[in-house]
Amino acid sequence: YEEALIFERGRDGACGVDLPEPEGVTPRLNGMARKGAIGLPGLSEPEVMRHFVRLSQKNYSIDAGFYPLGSCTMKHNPRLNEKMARLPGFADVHPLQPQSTVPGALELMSELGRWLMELTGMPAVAMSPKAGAHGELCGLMAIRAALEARGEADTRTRVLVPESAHGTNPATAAACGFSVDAIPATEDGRVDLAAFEAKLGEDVAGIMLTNPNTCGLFERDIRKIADAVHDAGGYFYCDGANFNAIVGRVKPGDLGVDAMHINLHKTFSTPHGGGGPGAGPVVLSDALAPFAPLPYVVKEGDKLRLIEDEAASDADPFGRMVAFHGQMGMFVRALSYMMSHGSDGLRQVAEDAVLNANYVLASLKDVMSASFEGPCMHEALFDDRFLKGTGVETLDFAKAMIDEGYHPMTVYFPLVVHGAMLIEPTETESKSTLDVFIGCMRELTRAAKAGETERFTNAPELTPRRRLDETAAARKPILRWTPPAPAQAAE
Amino acid sequence: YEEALIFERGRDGACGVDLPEPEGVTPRLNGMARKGAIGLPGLSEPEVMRHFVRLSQKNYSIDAGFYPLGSCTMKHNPRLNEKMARLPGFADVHPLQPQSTVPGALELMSELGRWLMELTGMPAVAMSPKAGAHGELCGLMAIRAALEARGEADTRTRVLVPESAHGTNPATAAACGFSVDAIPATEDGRVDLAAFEAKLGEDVAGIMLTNPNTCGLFERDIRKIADAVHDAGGYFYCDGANFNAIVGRVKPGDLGVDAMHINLHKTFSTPHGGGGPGAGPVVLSDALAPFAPLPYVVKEGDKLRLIEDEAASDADPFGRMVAFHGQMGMFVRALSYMMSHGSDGLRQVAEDAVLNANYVLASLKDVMSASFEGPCMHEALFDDRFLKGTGVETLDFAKAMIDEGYHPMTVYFPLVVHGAMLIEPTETESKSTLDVFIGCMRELTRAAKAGETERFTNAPELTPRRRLDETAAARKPILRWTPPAPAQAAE
Amino acid sequence: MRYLPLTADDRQQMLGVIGAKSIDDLFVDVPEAARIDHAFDLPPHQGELEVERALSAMAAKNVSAGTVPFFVGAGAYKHHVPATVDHLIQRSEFLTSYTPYQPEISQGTLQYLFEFQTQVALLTGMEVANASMYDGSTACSEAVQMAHRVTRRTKAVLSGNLHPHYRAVIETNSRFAGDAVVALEANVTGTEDLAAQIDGETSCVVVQYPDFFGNIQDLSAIAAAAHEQGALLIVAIPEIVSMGALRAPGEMGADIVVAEGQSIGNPLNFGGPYVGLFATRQKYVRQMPGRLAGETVDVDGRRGYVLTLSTREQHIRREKATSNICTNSGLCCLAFTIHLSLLGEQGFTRLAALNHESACKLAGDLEQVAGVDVLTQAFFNEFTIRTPKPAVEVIDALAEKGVLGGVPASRLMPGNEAVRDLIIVAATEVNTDADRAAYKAALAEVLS
Amino acid sequence: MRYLPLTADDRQQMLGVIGAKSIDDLFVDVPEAARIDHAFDLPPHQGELEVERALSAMAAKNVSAGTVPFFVGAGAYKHHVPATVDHLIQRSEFLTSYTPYQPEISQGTLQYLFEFQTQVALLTGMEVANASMYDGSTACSEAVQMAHRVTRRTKAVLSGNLHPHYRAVIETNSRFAGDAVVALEANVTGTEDLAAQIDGETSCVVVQYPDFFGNIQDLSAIAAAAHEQGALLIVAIPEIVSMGALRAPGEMGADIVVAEGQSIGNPLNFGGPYVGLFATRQKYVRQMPGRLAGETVDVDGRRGYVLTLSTREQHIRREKATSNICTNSGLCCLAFTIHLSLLGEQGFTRLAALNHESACKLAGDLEQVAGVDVLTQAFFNEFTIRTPKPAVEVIDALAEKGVLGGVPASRLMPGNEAVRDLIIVAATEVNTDADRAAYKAALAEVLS
Repeated sequence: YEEALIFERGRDGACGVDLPEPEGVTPRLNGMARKGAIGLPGLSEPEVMRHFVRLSQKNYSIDAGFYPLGSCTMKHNPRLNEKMARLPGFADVHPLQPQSTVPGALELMSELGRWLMELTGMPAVAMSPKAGAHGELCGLMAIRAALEARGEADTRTRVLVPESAHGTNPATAAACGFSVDAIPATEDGRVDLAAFEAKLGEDVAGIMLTNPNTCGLFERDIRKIADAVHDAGGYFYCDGANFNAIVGRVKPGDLGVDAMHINLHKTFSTPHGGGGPGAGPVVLSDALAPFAPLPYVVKEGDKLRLIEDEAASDADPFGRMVAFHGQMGMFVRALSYMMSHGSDGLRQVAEDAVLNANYVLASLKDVMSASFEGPCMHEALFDDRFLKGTGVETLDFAKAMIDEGYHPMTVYFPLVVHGAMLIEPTETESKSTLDVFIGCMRELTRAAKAGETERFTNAPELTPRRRLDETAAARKPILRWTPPAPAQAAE
Repeated sequence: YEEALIFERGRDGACGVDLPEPEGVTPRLNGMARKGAIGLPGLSEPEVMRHFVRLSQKNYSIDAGFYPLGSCTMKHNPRLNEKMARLPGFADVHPLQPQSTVPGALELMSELGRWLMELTGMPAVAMSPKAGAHGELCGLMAIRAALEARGEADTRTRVLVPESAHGTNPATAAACGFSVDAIPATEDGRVDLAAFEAKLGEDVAGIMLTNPNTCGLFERDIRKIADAVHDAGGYFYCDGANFNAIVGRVKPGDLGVDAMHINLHKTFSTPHGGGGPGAGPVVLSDALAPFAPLPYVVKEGDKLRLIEDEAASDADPFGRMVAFHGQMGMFVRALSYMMSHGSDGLRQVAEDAVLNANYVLASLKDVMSASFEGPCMHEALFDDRFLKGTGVETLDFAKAMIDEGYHPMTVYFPLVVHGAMLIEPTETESKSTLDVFIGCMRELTRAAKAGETERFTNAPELTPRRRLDETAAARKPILRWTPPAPAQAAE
Repeated sequence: MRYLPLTADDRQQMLGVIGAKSIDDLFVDVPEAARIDHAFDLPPHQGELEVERALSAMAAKNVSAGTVPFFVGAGAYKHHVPATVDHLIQRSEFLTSYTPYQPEISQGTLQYLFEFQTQVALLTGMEVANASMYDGSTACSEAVQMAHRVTRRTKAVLSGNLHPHYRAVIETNSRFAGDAVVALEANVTGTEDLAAQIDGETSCVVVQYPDFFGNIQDLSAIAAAAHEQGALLIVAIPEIVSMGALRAPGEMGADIVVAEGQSIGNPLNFGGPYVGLFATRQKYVRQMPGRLAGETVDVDGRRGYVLTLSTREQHIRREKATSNICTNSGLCCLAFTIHLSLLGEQGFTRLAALNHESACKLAGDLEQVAGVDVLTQAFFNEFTIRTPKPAVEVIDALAEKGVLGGVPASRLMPGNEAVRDLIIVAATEVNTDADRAAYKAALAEVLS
Repeated sequence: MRYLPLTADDRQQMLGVIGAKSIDDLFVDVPEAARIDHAFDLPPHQGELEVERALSAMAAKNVSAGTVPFFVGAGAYKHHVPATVDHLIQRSEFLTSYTPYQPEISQGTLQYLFEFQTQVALLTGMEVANASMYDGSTACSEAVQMAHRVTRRTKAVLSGNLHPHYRAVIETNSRFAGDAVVALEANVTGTEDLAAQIDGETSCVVVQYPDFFGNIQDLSAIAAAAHEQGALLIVAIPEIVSMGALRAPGEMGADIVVAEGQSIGNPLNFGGPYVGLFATRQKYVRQMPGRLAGETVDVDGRRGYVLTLSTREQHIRREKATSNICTNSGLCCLAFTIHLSLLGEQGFTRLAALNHESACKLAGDLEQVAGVDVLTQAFFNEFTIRTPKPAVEVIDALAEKGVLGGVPASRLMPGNEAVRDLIIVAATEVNTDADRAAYKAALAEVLS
């Protein structure tokens, strides 16, 4: 069925809420009252309910199927966490209430911070960044602030970023006023240590490195890299997007990291929500801790206090990243998840995530082309060599997976291999789900090699929409509904 | 996709809850401890979540589409009601807590009772029946108790029930020890008054009448019927399943009714839930009120008290129908719905329900065969005359609707017309939904008449399953999963 | 009016199509005297905020179980329900769907009912189960009616330790159906001689397991005694969690097992909605009340589920139906099925062990209070104590102190002087050491 | 470990397939020194019941807005959110879906984003809007960066009555990006001379509407002044409900409008997650930050939606992207879209009227308290009062009395002596007559 836009469905006089009639006090709007109509459609509650239920039914979701989506860590989202986040004591609390009325909220922030610091082995955490990329910005600002304190902010302006990095890394560095210098990868999918060392110099502010990296591999030379960048006077920013692979088994603090953001919506299972909201707290080393942004929670005796301004701060905060205190709703969910797993469970998370990925790698590498030898960490990278000459591209292969009931894996990322297919099963998929998935992938591989090209190039066929014309969308963008021209409307 | 049974998915060692290890106190089970395994499957939480989400996706629902299901009143289920029913003060309260700890629960019951009595114009209400049929039983028991009190229980054993009645009516009468005598209908779809009067006599306990009746028509002679049955020494039980058509416009108490159940899941929108739970409070006339079953709430000064046993009762309760006090969870939802509509809104409910039904009737009667002239009340009855000679049966027509995105209307009920199709839109469908539906019905009618028979006999084709073999299911019933034979399991 | 999509314009247009002048034209069949034109003595429509405030204020007057040390049972039990359960049952496709009469678009409901039936059969140790009854008490009464059909006899013999409400429901139904009921006196130690009551007229014997006072007894002997006279044994289980620790009635010769399923997946709800479980032997299936989901295939040969054996039911058989039940407890079964799926073998048996342990600890604590006797020797998660004061007074005094300490037996057996000082006390996995300590301390104070 | 499906058996089998002896074999690339074998200083796993108890205990320590007379605003507002909203956003298909990069199986998300963009454009009176930013403050900062790109200038001029946190975010970002910021002093009556600060270097002027103290001003003049110098006018709206009562910035010449969308559909959440609205003129669309959903057709010619113009974004353009934003506020947009769909024109404008009325009544009440001056002449649902004592003391004393009476301006402008006695007070549709009376009475007591 088709579902029209709400603007095409609504009509005057219908309304999905009942509000009391205003009593009619004298307004104090000083002539600034709105004159014309806004143009919002009127719909009753049942219509709104059905509209959005029907829209939802056009979506794929982790609750309904497997997302082998590399680098995105689409794991199970426990509903306990949703319930906890909706406790009125968390959800119905204003960020600017007197601090005396929110001790439990501060306790929650402090407790989550404690878990993050312990798990990462880092001495400080900045809670306010609103997503992973925002956390990156926080980390780079802390680095820049540290350089300022050293008087080197104007000279150290270059940030080294591996080719395989997420796009947010270079974008963040640029937003923070740095120039970006790409580091090539070696044959085995890791940072080219020699090339990296050759790029070090007095203008280097630091390196941004994802570990495990976006090829799903642990950077074996991580300590060397950390030491080298430190020796060169720079800082080590670690992109924590892949922390899921090592949580409970490796402390980034032991690897020489100066700053690392943690995507609560990846490792700690807050739901992706079709694109957000996330949360990106950043753990910081002793070198960067003094520059952590406002606000932050401190312990004063047995009380917690939120430091909101520089005057009240004993440290040297680099500024403020958001209006209030961060993604409280996500903090609650993440802490609920952490407490549920505990120290032992979180370690098991990493182990099972890595085990699942290696199982997929081992079970597919004879038919698909694995980009690197195993073991991998939490994700397995393939490239399109196995499709050579079949007329099937990585994209077609991905779209064919949709008709088999899967969300495609991440494709064309990382950029370091051709036609990349990055598979991350996560720890919350069962062996039987993986077995069926492996069977399906082997069958698709067979079909591609057998010349059943149309099964791929026509895919998907079983979806609410088939392939959409993205070029047309971008060429002449239609970004909103507009009312039909009056002539038509008058019909 | 296929979804296996949980029993086929589970395995030893997996578990979807974390419970602490028992400490190991000495058990006091006296040798009655379970020995063997129960045979329940083990699954993790993500697996359970996905299993039931996927199952749900195989269901049709009112939130996703229109149910023109006559006699069932599938209307919008507001989520406010769900939220209210989950308030801990209602949901987390035990029926046997001291009454001093549940004044709000008694207030809710009392308040709902007040609404029901005022809307029906009846002086008493029995809250405990758990569904409509259970309410019928309550009403008939009250009648029988009244007859007992008059010393006529052994002689008045016959209950008159129109042919068009819901199956629950005769089944209930039988369960209450009455014999059932069917009253024929007239050409115009109503009780045959002459036939009815002819059946009255000293052995008649009463009549069970649905009004508006199951043909969607108001029994014009209702007062005459009531008077006649009363004059003959019997009682008038009204099946309130169709109260939605008249709520706020007609008080059953004004029609001479002695007892009427109210399906809270129809008129007052508590969700059908795939078959329940419902709730069936019964309003009672002065003649029957003293016999209302235990428990019930009385006002003592400004306090409410729950009368749970005969000794505490000033009246003459006929007994007890359920262990506790009724469907509290449904009471909360229904009261929330009533308060939201208010006196004015409930009247509008009836008006819009009737308007919608007549609109459908008026818009389809030129192509389908309306069983009776309008106006109808809240539902429009068609029969299969218009399909004569097309090779399409009522059932086929209904199944073809599924492929068009609709739940079928009620078919083959009431029994008084051939191949009945009973359409009840309810008040919560918009004109535009009805217009699209009418268009679809007209198109199907055209197709049937044009000889496109396979479109009907093969339908549905776009569903998770096509037509199922009900005969085979009944011939050799498989009512549960059984483990595969050991030989197979050992493979 | 947020739930009503029709606008004034819509209504005018529609009346035009119908050919009516006003809405009143559509109500012409209503006798003029019965048409209401005035407002009812009820308030007008209100917004969400106002309704929510009013209902929340009512709810806030009640003491909810989760906020106090809580030991109330006697047929309904406070357990922890995982968040997943309540989330899933609120999915539109479950919550707002109709009875699965159209199987092609109801496979979700039908499959979970099939899973539910299997779970119930496994827990009770029986061969088949139906797709639910209203609650344990009505299921029990339906079992008696079914036994009458199976045996073509009409006398039921009830244990004195059957839940008094269950007994009352059976007696009420039987009285109107013209059937006989013999019920024994309550016996707190569970030593009644039920077998002596069974004769050649007896259709069934109804026992509770664990019984009303918490006693656990081997049912094999009473099953044998019933069978010897051609009667059926009906076993009622008010606390289904007990099946994770105790021998199943099916292993001991039960013919029909009914249970209250509230404990798994469903909140206390002040008594409802709950879910009645109903299981029996394969050979009696056509005499069963209630809906049944069965496995079959579709025209393409794919496995699927339908409602089956509906020729037992009222919508087909009318006055000859095995029961008048129509709406059952669909969504409550779903909650049950989901919760039990989460628990699985390991979780369910551990839950039972924790419940038993909680009760054992509590019994140990209360035994130490001067003047208190624990009367139940073998029990699952519920037992009976005798106090030196009338139980109602004790329970009310405990409530004043913020402890909900159980159910006075006299509340359910009014007029029975023998039970005046008895309190039925339940303990579950939700009770903490602090809860138990609070109970013990409060009880000592109340009795001092 | 309820969330982990692998059993010990599974793990063994899988290691076998991989050809590894133990899980440690898979971590060989981790430097030995960094492998943790000991337990962390954290508790072990816990069941739902235990986690729920611990977190509920924390939550219970906070005073939640719904339980007291509540008048706190200054950038986040307490409104009633219909139950439908929270129900719908929890549907698996919305809650647990990924960013809609695969449009064929994401039409639900893409269509609501398209609807959201349209709603935001309509409310602000602008031509286009994006699919959300993190919140109002970051959206405002992104707007400044965008203005720099559009104008190829790097100096922003900020009104002194811009929310101090918004200003701080802009200043922080600008400092690291090497851009200039000129910010005026706060001015409680809203009579600053902003136009005088605009020169040929100025890329944008940022004003708040209504401003931080609640003042409403016509923006046409400042728009004209900005445009005259080739600068853009950025308007920040912290309370989007105001758009139901006030002229839209788009009608007054705004070039970029950003807003905090929390008020519609989203709870207070102690500050997050919220949803930033971002709207601009069509001609600037390629300089916009953030995701955009656009209309197109599929290979069968059917209308559908995709993410578009992604060559602005970081995952394509990397260091040349218009923003580093990736995850946005998807689910919060959905809540916004649903709530606004329920409201519609009639509900939204009435909601705004009720908010204004609530604030007018409150201002009238507080004016009567001895020593209190209402300083804001024209306002929407928020205004500023001056008290004869330092505002922090007054607010703390009110909190002691159970009234949350607003935000001391000094909390957000520490060190500014001029605002020491000012309280920013917000009133919305949730405030009752009783709430206002309680505030008035408590304030009188505190000041007496």
